Amino acid sequence: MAAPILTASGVSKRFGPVQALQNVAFHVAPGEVHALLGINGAGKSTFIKILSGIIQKDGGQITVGGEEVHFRTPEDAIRAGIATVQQHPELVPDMTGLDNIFLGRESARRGLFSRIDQRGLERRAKALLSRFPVALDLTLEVGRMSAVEREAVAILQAIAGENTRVLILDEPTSTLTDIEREDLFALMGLLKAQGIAIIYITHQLEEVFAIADSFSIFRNGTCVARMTVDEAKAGRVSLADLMLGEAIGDIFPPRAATAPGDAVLEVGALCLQGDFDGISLTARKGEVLGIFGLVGSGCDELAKAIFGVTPPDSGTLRLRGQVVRLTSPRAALDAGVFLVPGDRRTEGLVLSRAALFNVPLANLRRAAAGRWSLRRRRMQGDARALTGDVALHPPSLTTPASGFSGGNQQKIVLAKGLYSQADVYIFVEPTVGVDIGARAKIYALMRQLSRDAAVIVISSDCDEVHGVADRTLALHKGRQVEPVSGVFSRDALLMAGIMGEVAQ
Amino acid sequence: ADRTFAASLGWTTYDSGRHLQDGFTAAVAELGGSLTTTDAGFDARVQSDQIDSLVASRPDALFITPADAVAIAPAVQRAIAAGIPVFCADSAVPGSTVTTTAMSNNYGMGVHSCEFICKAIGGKGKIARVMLPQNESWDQRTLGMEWVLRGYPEVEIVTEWAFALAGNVTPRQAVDNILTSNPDIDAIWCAWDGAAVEGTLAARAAGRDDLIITGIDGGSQAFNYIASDTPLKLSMAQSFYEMAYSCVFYAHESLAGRNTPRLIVTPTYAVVKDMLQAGIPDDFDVPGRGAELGWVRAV
Amino acid sequence: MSGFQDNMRQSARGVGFLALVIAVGAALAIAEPRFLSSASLNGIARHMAANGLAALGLTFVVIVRRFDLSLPGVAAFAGMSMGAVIAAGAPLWVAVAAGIAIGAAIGMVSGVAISRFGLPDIVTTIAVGSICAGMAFLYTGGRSIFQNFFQVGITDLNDARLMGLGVSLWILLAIYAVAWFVMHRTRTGVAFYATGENPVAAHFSGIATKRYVALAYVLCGVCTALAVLLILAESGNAETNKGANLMMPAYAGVFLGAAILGGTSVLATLGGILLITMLLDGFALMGVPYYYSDGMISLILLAGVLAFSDTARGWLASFGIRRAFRRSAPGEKG
Amino acid sequence: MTMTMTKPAESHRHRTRRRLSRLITNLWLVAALVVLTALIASQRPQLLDPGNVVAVLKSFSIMVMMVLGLTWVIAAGKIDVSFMQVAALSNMLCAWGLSQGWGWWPAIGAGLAAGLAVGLLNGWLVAVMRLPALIVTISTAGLCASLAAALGKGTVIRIATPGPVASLLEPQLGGAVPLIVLPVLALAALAWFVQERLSMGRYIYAMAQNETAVRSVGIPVVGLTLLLFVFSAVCAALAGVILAENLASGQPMIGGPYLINGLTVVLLGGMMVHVGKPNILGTLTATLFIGVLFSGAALLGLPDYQRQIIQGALLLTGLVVAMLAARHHGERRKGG
Ligand SMILES: Nc1ncnc2c1ncn2[C@@H]1O[C@H](COP(=O)(O)OP(=O)(O)OP(=O)(O)O)[C@@H](O)[C@H]1O
Ligand SMILES: Nc1ncnc2c1ncn2[C@@H]1O[C@H](COP(=O)(O)OP(=O)(O)OP(=O)(O)O)[C@@H](O)[C@H]1O
Ligand SMILES: [Mg+2]
Ligand SMILES: [Mg+2]
Repeated sequence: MAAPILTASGVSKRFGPVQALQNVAFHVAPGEVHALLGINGAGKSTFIKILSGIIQKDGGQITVGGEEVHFRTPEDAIRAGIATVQQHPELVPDMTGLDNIFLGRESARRGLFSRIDQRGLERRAKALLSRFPVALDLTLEVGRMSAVEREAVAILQAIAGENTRVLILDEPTSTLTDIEREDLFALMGLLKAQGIAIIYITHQLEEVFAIADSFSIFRNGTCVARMTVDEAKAGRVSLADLMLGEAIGDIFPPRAATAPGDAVLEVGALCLQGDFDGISLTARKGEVLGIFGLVGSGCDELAKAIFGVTPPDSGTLRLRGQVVRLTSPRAALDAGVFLVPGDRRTEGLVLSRAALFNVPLANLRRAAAGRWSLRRRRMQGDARALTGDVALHPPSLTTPASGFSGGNQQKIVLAKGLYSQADVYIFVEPTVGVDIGARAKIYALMRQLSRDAAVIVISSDCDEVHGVADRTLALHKGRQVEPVSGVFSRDALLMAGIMGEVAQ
Repeated sequence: ADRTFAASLGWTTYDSGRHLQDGFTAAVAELGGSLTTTDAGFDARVQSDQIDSLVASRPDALFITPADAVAIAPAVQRAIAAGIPVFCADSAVPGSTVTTTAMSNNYGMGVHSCEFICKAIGGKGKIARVMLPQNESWDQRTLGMEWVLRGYPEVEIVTEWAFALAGNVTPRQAVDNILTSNPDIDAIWCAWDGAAVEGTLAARAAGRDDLIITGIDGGSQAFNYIASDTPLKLSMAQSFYEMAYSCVFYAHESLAGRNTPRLIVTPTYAVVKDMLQAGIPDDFDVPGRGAELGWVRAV
Repeated sequence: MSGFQDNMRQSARGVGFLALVIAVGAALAIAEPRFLSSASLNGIARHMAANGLAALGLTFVVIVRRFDLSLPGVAAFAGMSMGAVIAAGAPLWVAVAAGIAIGAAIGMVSGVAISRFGLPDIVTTIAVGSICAGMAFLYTGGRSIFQNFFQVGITDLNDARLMGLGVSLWILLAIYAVAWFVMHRTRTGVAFYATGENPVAAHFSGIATKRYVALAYVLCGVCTALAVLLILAESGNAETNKGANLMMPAYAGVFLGAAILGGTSVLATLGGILLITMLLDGFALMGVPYYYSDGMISLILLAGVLAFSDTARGWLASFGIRRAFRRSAPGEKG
Repeated sequence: MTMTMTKPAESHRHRTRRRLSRLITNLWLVAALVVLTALIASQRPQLLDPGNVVAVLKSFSIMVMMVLGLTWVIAAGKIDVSFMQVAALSNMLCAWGLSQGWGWWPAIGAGLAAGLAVGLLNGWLVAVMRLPALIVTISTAGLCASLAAALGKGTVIRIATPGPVASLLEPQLGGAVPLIVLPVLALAALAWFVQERLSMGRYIYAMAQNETAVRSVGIPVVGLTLLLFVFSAVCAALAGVILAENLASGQPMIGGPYLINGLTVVLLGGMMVHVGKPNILGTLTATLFIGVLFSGAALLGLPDYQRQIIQGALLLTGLVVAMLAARHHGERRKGG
């Protein structure tokens, strides 16, 4: 293999009491696709933020192309040829996809006073799109794009730089569907062929074997293993075990042994113009109902309609047999419906606040024991117990949510859901960005919840839906697809979600 | 021919602004002509623009009550250059040859009120003063009071406060602090009634009913306080109505080709409790009314 | 929210704040010994009241991450209205009720326009403030109102004492105590903070965010009316420019407190206003002309915000006093 | 796999309606200006008299100068409430320098240097020290106001001799135009060009929306922020110098009224062309609008408080119109 283009040694970083990185050694060669693995909070994002100049290391050494570099700003890293797509890409919502892609390099001469040549930009965009074909309306403002489209814009933005030598992708697939993932892999293949080194963070371990040449595993802020995929295959190494530092079995809990109980939520012919049409489903106590749908299938909208965020145009909702109209999240919560939203950072959490603030937020009545003033001691006890149940790491009630890794942020939302003691839980993309160990815990938790409540899991990850749910259906272009009889097999579910067809 | 007049008023609020405006309207109604007025709301730059606008409508004469005499001087200059006779009330515009200026003797008001204090405390004692250095004519009052003190070497200014209408301390708070830091003062000289009336409250709250406070301007609130035996003993009441009235009068004279005075010093009454026995007049500054009341001009 | 944040961190900042108050007090006492006289301290307590109430109102608005530039206009209109009611011979409580009602009504207009109809906060409050400032002239055309002020006893709000302290201070403390309880110990407070820090997540948590934004403006209007009431009590008359100087000290108090205590809160605002009033009164006592004292306050505001900022802490840390710093502010980030 | 760079098709009727509302959002303020002018002129023809036009244009020029930089600061999602006091400081410094016998050019230089210094201070505190712009500029505003007042011990400083700007303030070109508008408009045109055609303009608006995004693609956000604050302060300082000439004096309190009026024109202007985004053209229009309103109110003999009420009511109406129109032409469905 060629000489490494990027190396790091002894890199460490501390956030207050948290030692996020300690003595990390790392290297990647041109044309190498290198996966960065590790459980939530292992320090992957922190490491790549240092590589991309967003934050500064406390100590250690980084070289690019053999020369030692010190990145003080993102600009420094970009100049050195390191392009990054962050875990949560930052884009300018009011600007079009095109303008976002070329933001900061509108013209050859960088700087504040270069003239913008909009035609030239379009030409360059065409060239870029012909190299990396993606189905995308670049004239649309990013703020109106879906999550996937935004991800694509962010990737295009990262690779639009001409001198890119290293491309870093922090969990790019977490919001992508299978098909789009294939597109992304194809795109990565193109880049690889051009000699660009790719550092790739993912929690989907099967992807490692599909695309990566080699991988590093982070645990507790250090790199505990580095090997090539071939070595791993040859040695029959379990990546999951390496990541967790312990053996893990099946991540999906066993299905319900007993027959499901009473119907809790009955949805009848629910319609929302432009999003979904004629959805009828029943969620029962004692079972997990899975809904598989690609992004844009209307899944997210369906969840929000049931939760009262965007009330449906027509159709009925019954809770425990009573017809209800849920016109706001508050009404839904009062009726006992809880939504674990897909976009946890904006919809699920007050990031500037700690778990102690976030956990009771959806049921302040409980926090105040029905009165006006808060029962603070009880609230604290409950919050501690619930964050324990979801295995929040680190188990701090007072660290702002923004200080937690992506997966652990999701756990705070789950604790918030548990606190609200709902009868119906709707999970939208519940394990996006969650590591495999925590995923197992979340699935177990869903199973546990389903004993006293109806649980609906909505996801664009077919394996997840199939693995965790007792009963599944698919949503395709706003219409529901159900098995003719019995339950979907995994492949039938996939077909139903992607093609809208029921395999016979 | 019927005369068209224009008035650029720097402000129309407070007793002073109302009396000035009433004076202009009443005089024009009485002596003939029509009047357009503008109001600058104490903004000198706005007034400067408004003067330019009024000049554009080519009135036979322009009346001005300056929000800030210095700032509007260039605009006044332009009006005069355009051949429009200008009549100023309340303060003189420096460096301009306006036809007539009708105003109080600010310096004299300072002199008189300080004299009053010095006599009342027997020519000896500690006093405080609240000044208003914001513009030249208000500053004149302070100069006048300083002049008097030359003759009373035993009267000592122990503390003072230069006030700004835009500052973060209210006059009341300023006087509170004066009384806190100098509990033994005998009198407070105030450059305007706003400080004097709020200072009166401060003195009463501090239990200093024996204090002597004087103010300048003469509005109904000050008269009320003087009449009801508070520490406020004197207000130098200016004749705003008369200033406005005489401007209009001499505008007519001037347009009729007769001589006009360059400067009119309108009466200032040193209003003390005795003068308010018969009630509190709001029209003392209507020409002739002072005499009916038996008031004698002090400055 | 004190109970919700790292207590250690809060108390470290609290100690820092107390140290600052003592340092400022000591410096002023050295420069002017009478600063520590009971009359002077009483004066500070009294003078804090109006600015403190205005700052409290602003605190609610700042907590929901909005601004209110209508303070002077609202103060003028509410003040003149109360003056007119008093002059008409009504008892004091009627005037106060009228003032509160007017403050609340104006706050409601701004609040609903901003939260319900999505108008931008700064321009909307400028417009509303401008209209109110104009309406303040409707009663007398701009003349001051003073009739009946003595008879109705409004000046007692400023001058009377209760257990050795001015009534206005008691009013201030009572209102702050209620505000503190509501904002830091009740559901309403949690809802306010959640609305400010992430309105979407708050909405998804069943909080009626628009209602809280509107409520913040209503509370701000009410507090402004009460603040101007104390100003009327202090000056013994109602004038259209009363309250014109409320806004800057109020903003300064809210932000200075927030900078020092690490977040906008009722106590932080009280602290900020205390510091600012101490300085203003101290300088006034020394007879420092306003043009120096206002400048000093600005300088101190700037220095306070700068010294307590994260960046400055980072710098200090990089200058090698990291260890000492970490001990004084445990649990602090980066 | 396809690549699309075209907008999706729309029905014809829909498109005309969208065009119409776009036109409204772009030009409603211009239309309002024309209507206002016509209304007032029908009552008071003097409004369009050359002498009055000069007065309007003069205060227009000063106001534009005052808020040109502010426009971009606000467009970038920051705020500067120190601009009017910077103007007051530069105004007083200029007058004070003259009273010390410095002569006009050194005095003007001192005024502008003060603006530069305050701008650098503001910019450094906001961009480098990451302090909230509102607090920073509240403080520096207080500082400037103080210094301005201290220079004259609280009083106005008179300027005896007219300086180099005086001739620019005189009516020229048929007696209806003070020359000062020409350089001011040229500067505004340059700024418009920068805003619309150069990358800086794009970055300013991008910054307001997502500063992290702008920072992470390597745009020198710190430098840009610094530049914006310096530009704002220097513009305001220049306005202060012009005011010194216009009022033949240093006025320590001149700043006060400009705060609300300055914010009003910038934010009102931000409601046209690009709704919610302050821009140079909008600022120019709104400034002229407010200028005509002031002049008209004066000619109609309205007391100041009535003008305030009208101004506030118009501002509110404008806001509502702009918001409604923007909502209308923004009705493109997500993903559509
Ligand atoms: N800004 C911050 N302040 C405090 N702690 C932080 C901050 N950012 C990260 N951390 C901590 O550093 C550790 C590493 O976090 P990082 O985001 O790098 O994890 P990760 O491996 O990317 O996890 P995930 O897979 O969930 O994205 C975590 O314990 C996290 O809580
Ligand atoms: N017991 C109570 N006493 C006083 N006010 C209360 C009480 N309970 C609720 N409130 C009011 O509810 C508002 C905010 O809390 P929250 O949003 O949880 O209440 P809510 O949902 O309206 O009440 P509930 O959930 O009991 O119907 C506050 O404005 C508060 O004044
Ligand atoms: Mg991460
Ligand atoms: Mg509730």
